[in-house]
Amino acid sequence: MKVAGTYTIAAPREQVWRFLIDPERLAHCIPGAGKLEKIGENEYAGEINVGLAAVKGLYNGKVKLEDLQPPKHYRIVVDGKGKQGFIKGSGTMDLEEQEGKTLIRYAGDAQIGGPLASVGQRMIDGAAKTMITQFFTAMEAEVTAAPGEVVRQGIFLNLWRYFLKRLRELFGLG
Amino acid sequence: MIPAPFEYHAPTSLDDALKLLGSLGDGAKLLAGGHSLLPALKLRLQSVDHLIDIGRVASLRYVREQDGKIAIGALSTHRAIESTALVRDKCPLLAECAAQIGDVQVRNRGTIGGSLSHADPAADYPAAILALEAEIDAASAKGKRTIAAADFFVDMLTTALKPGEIVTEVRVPVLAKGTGGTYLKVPQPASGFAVVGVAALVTLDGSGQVSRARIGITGAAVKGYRALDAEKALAGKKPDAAVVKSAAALATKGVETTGDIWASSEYRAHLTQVYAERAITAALTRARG
Amino acid sequence: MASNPVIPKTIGTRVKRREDPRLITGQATYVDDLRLPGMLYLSVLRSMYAHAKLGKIDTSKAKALPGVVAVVTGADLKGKVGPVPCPAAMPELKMPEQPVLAIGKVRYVGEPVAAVVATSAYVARDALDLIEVDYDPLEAAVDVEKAAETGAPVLYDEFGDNVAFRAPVANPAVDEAFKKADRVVKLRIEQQRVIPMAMEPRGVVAQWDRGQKSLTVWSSTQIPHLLRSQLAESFKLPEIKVRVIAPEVGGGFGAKLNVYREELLVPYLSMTLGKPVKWTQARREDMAATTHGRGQVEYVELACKNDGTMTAMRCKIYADLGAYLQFFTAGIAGFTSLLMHGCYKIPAIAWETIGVFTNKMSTDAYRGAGRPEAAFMAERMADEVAAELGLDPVAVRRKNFIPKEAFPYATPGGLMFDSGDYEKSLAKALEIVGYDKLRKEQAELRKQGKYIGIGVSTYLEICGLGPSVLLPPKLKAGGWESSTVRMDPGGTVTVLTGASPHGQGQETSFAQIVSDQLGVGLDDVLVLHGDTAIVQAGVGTFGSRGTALGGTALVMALEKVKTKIKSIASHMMESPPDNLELGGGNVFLKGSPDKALPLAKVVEAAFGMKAGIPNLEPGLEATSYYEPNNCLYPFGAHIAVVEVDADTGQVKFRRYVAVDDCGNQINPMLVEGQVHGGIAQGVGQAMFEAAVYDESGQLVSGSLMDYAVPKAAMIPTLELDSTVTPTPVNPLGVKGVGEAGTIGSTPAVVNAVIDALRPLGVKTIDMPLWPEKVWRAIQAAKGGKS
Amino acid sequence: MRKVTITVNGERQASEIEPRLLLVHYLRDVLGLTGTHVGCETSLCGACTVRLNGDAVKSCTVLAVQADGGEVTTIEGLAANGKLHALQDGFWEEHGLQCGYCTPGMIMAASQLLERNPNPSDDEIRHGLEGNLCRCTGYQHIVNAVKHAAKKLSAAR
Repeated sequence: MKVAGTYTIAAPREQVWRFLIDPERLAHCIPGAGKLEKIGENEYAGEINVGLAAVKGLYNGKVKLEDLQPPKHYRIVVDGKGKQGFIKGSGTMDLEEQEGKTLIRYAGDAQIGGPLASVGQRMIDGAAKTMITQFFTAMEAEVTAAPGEVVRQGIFLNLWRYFLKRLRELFGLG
Repeated sequence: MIPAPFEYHAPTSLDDALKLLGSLGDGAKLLAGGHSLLPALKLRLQSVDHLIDIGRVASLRYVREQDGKIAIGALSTHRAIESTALVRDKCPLLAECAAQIGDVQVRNRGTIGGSLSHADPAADYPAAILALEAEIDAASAKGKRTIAAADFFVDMLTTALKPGEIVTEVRVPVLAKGTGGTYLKVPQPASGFAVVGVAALVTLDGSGQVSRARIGITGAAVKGYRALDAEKALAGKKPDAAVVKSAAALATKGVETTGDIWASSEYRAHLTQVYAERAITAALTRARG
Repeated sequence: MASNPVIPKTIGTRVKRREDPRLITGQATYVDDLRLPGMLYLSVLRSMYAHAKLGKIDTSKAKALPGVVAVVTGADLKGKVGPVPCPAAMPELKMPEQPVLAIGKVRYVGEPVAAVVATSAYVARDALDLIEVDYDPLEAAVDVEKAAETGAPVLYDEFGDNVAFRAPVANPAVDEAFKKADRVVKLRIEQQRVIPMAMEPRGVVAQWDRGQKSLTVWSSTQIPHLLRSQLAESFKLPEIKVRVIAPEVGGGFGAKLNVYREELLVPYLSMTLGKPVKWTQARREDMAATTHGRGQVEYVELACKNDGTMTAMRCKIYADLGAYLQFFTAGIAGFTSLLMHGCYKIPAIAWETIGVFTNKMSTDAYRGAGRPEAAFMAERMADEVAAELGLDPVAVRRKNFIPKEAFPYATPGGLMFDSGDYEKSLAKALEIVGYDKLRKEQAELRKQGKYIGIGVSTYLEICGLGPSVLLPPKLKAGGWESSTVRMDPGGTVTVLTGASPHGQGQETSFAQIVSDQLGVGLDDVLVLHGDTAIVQAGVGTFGSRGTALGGTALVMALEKVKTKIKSIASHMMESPPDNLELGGGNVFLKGSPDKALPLAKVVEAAFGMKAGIPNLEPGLEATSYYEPNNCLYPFGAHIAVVEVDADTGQVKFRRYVAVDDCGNQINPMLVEGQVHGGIAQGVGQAMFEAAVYDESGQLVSGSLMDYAVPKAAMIPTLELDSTVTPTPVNPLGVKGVGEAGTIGSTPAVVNAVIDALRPLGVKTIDMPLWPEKVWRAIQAAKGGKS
Repeated sequence: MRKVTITVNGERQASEIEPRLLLVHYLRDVLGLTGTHVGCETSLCGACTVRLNGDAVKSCTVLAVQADGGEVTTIEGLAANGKLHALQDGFWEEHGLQCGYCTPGMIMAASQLLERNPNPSDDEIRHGLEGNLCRCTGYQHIVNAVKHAAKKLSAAR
């Protein structure tokens, strides 16, 4: 499955980049992720409770960052395994500075396997879109937070933020 | 085929159910008709520690007219909704929608409360519920609140229900003369879920202009939504074929349609527009009587 | 034999099925219905990966779960059981070893990796979740054409590439004809993989008797005797120590015509644990790990003259074999190439078949097995010739039919067609559907922007295998079938047949044959099958062979019994045997039915031995084996009429007419049932069904959520008729009808949809004709890039 | 474990069962009523259809505990006093079955269909049986079987 898109964050590129290479803050924004342990150079492992409401599962995941070109590009490789299947994917993030904001272009390809794939194909595209939205919304909150501020993440909070953002965009306030 | 073990609770009153839900917390899940939850449990896509079977809460099983609206208890089955004369006569759009869910056996067991709470992106109800601007009552140990249909579907498989809340009632309007509605669906041939489903509800004024249009869409995106641009394009217009066509073309405006093996995102968007056109046309015919 | 045709009595009538009372009351016993004392339950852990190296498998947590009796992996079984037998043999065929549980590598999603035996099915399932497997994923070879290329991920390192075989059959006459051709039409055809999906998933129960040292296996199989031979060989047991029972079997369609890993695994575990073990497949396991059908990509070319005369045909077939070779995996494409010309007189053909390993479940026989692919090729090409030349598709067919005078007809592929009258069945179908009127209506509706399509398919197939040389060389059986007829002392008749019906209704049609031949009532006949301890020997039910072969063996055995009856009666009636006939429960003098001896008296004499007949051997029993000297070639004409919604690509049926010719019919009601069911599966392939693997080899239509088995409202009302062109090959004059409907229908439907969209410029759409594909074809054609 | 009392084919059955036990497994494994079959695991094939408190339900998608206190009719309980139900008769007469695996569920679903619509058209029968898959018959003889039964039942009224 291929995903691609863009997302604009109201923060300078340097700030976004610092976030993107900080596993702890990153984990805070990945829906369902717990703490990531460093297991190698730019390589982390941890448990992620991936999924949506009714269909959630615990995955043992590994995340690896490659091809780091600060502050504009990296490749992220994700590998997760659980009882309901596995997710294996990689994607690139390209950051572009735009008048103090950052445009993120993401493109990725993921393989989803196991029971999830055999019964859930109709949901996978939608689930991916939903989770990507959740991730970026959470990320924006995290990146734009004042230093030392603890951002509360959660699906409702993030969705709320997402809607506010859309509203602002709609009325040209963004 | 075999669910993982769980603890089972079968309260017979709403209060008991709410208490259980409150005390058992995150590991608990409600079982109504079971036609969304049990398949997921059997496939072990989901497991629960506690299953609270509210199927015996008889007070949530009714369909009646009250205060000019049709009030439907959350445990009403799709079958009850499709076959009750009150719904068929006074809100045929909803009856039509219920009649197209799954298959006979599924409709005999599945409930409106269960289906709405599950919020499957390809379920049939969201289209009708949105077009009808239904009200959804939710109860929790803390009290009761009403959620507007437009606020209910938050995201894929995600509703505005808070932890500890149970849907208790759904209210839809009695459709007045001059109002016509229909639900048209492209069923996915294997699962029966909606590849696309469109509910159109239009009201014509005395001069034959559209005074009000509501279009609910399911299956096309991560959640059911109202095609607001299409509604606007109809409002105040004399709805000839060209108006309908151009309004229907807006049915996916601003919406990211999803894709799967049965319909790519592009085709799904196209199909949504074609079915919106057909549904609006059919609704208009009915509105004209 | 051919000179001694059976006199029809109940034959040819719609006799109600004798199998039904137990089935409609819930009293039948399928494998999963068996309950044996002390029975244990098996559950299989399957690979989530299409292609991966297998690392450590940790079963300790599963073993610790209360109720778990054993957990085994490939390493535990190595050298003890397996590999899975495969009788295939072709020149230079690469033959991989198929272990019972994966060793070293997994090669398709669904491949068995570990197995749990527990005291209940629920516990066995729970334990699966506690097994931890390390996989090292590899890139998967999924697309059959890409998998054949060098540089593709390789399934078997020892083979170097994925090409299992390459069988080119060149023919200089073909090249010559193509050079001289007025026109050449070409098509690339995709025969998508489909899933047989018998309603009863596979299941196995095994019971090892420690005292007798004997094994009893109940399996949902089409071939109990073959399975017994293979089990005996695998477990190094004499065949007398292995009994296989195919109890009630809930459909097969070719997918139960095999020996599967679980059929070795379950008996092995019963033997080692000393208890009966049961395994029942869940539906997703069935879909992922029971053989699939079709799976070919074909490049077809046909040379013709301007008047539509076909002069030569060639094709290149990529056969998607899947990861391992099952019984007929390697052979299916052979049938396709041999019959690629269909019922047309094409003087020269050539082909190349390329069998390719892919990281998917094996393909094998599925209703039609190679012939639907061939008929599809021939029928699509006939329509393309018509379109190319601006001729009516019916006219092109008529121009090229092998004429009825030409039979027996030697085909360019080396087959000998037994009998046929293709014009007759076509004419009948055209009449029923009102072809000329329909064409006019079509033209009218086109003006109104409605897209009606008429699709004709005049299919032909090969069945009733058959001369033994056509079966895989190492198969522990030939192309025969057997039957025993035994009259019982009370006058009833027990028939044992080596055929193993699983829905076809031979308990009824065979009783009809017995009733007619011996003059006994249908209620006095019992047909037994599917138990190697009861039935002498057998091959099985597949390839539309049950009635043609099993029925003929039965007729032969009946002849022997009748001879003895007449010989006994001749003593009792003091009349030469040749002067006697059987009927109405009597033996009587030819021409004088009143001079009769009750058959019961003859039976009494044969068993009581008190009639004083000299040299009489007691009993009334005979066994016959029948091997035909040729295959059978049923045919027919199917016409589909559809309407395409050009805005959405949705296809709706308006009519469906089928005229099939399977020779003589024993029971027209059963024939109809077979044709109906066959058409539904053919329509299924044309419009709804596809085993969709994604790029990484995941079976994404791996459950009934996404695999669209047609529902009642998706199948049109079928208007059936038949013509009767008996075969001279067997005395019953019957051909076979199990697969005909499937073979005839798929091209009829696709031709209809293409016909509807021809004015828009649409030339081809790959199956299944899902609305989006049809819509895209329309869009592309409108954009001038069909 | 949980105690349930379910009336199956007119007989009260008291059993102690795991809450997760599916009704179909209860019928097959606890009561030995193996006429009800399992054909899929996604609640789509209908082979496991039984009547629960009058409703045709997929017994693979009902927990046995949900049926506690209820009444279940299975294919084994359809024939009354040894006389085949009109549908059983119709399926036999019209060759509405081949392998027989889908048949019990099909008949149970059809029994509800005829109660709700005693004189269905072909189309209504086809749509009314949308919850049941058959792989053998192509459905045409099933449609005929249901019509046969409808006729017989209306004649008896």
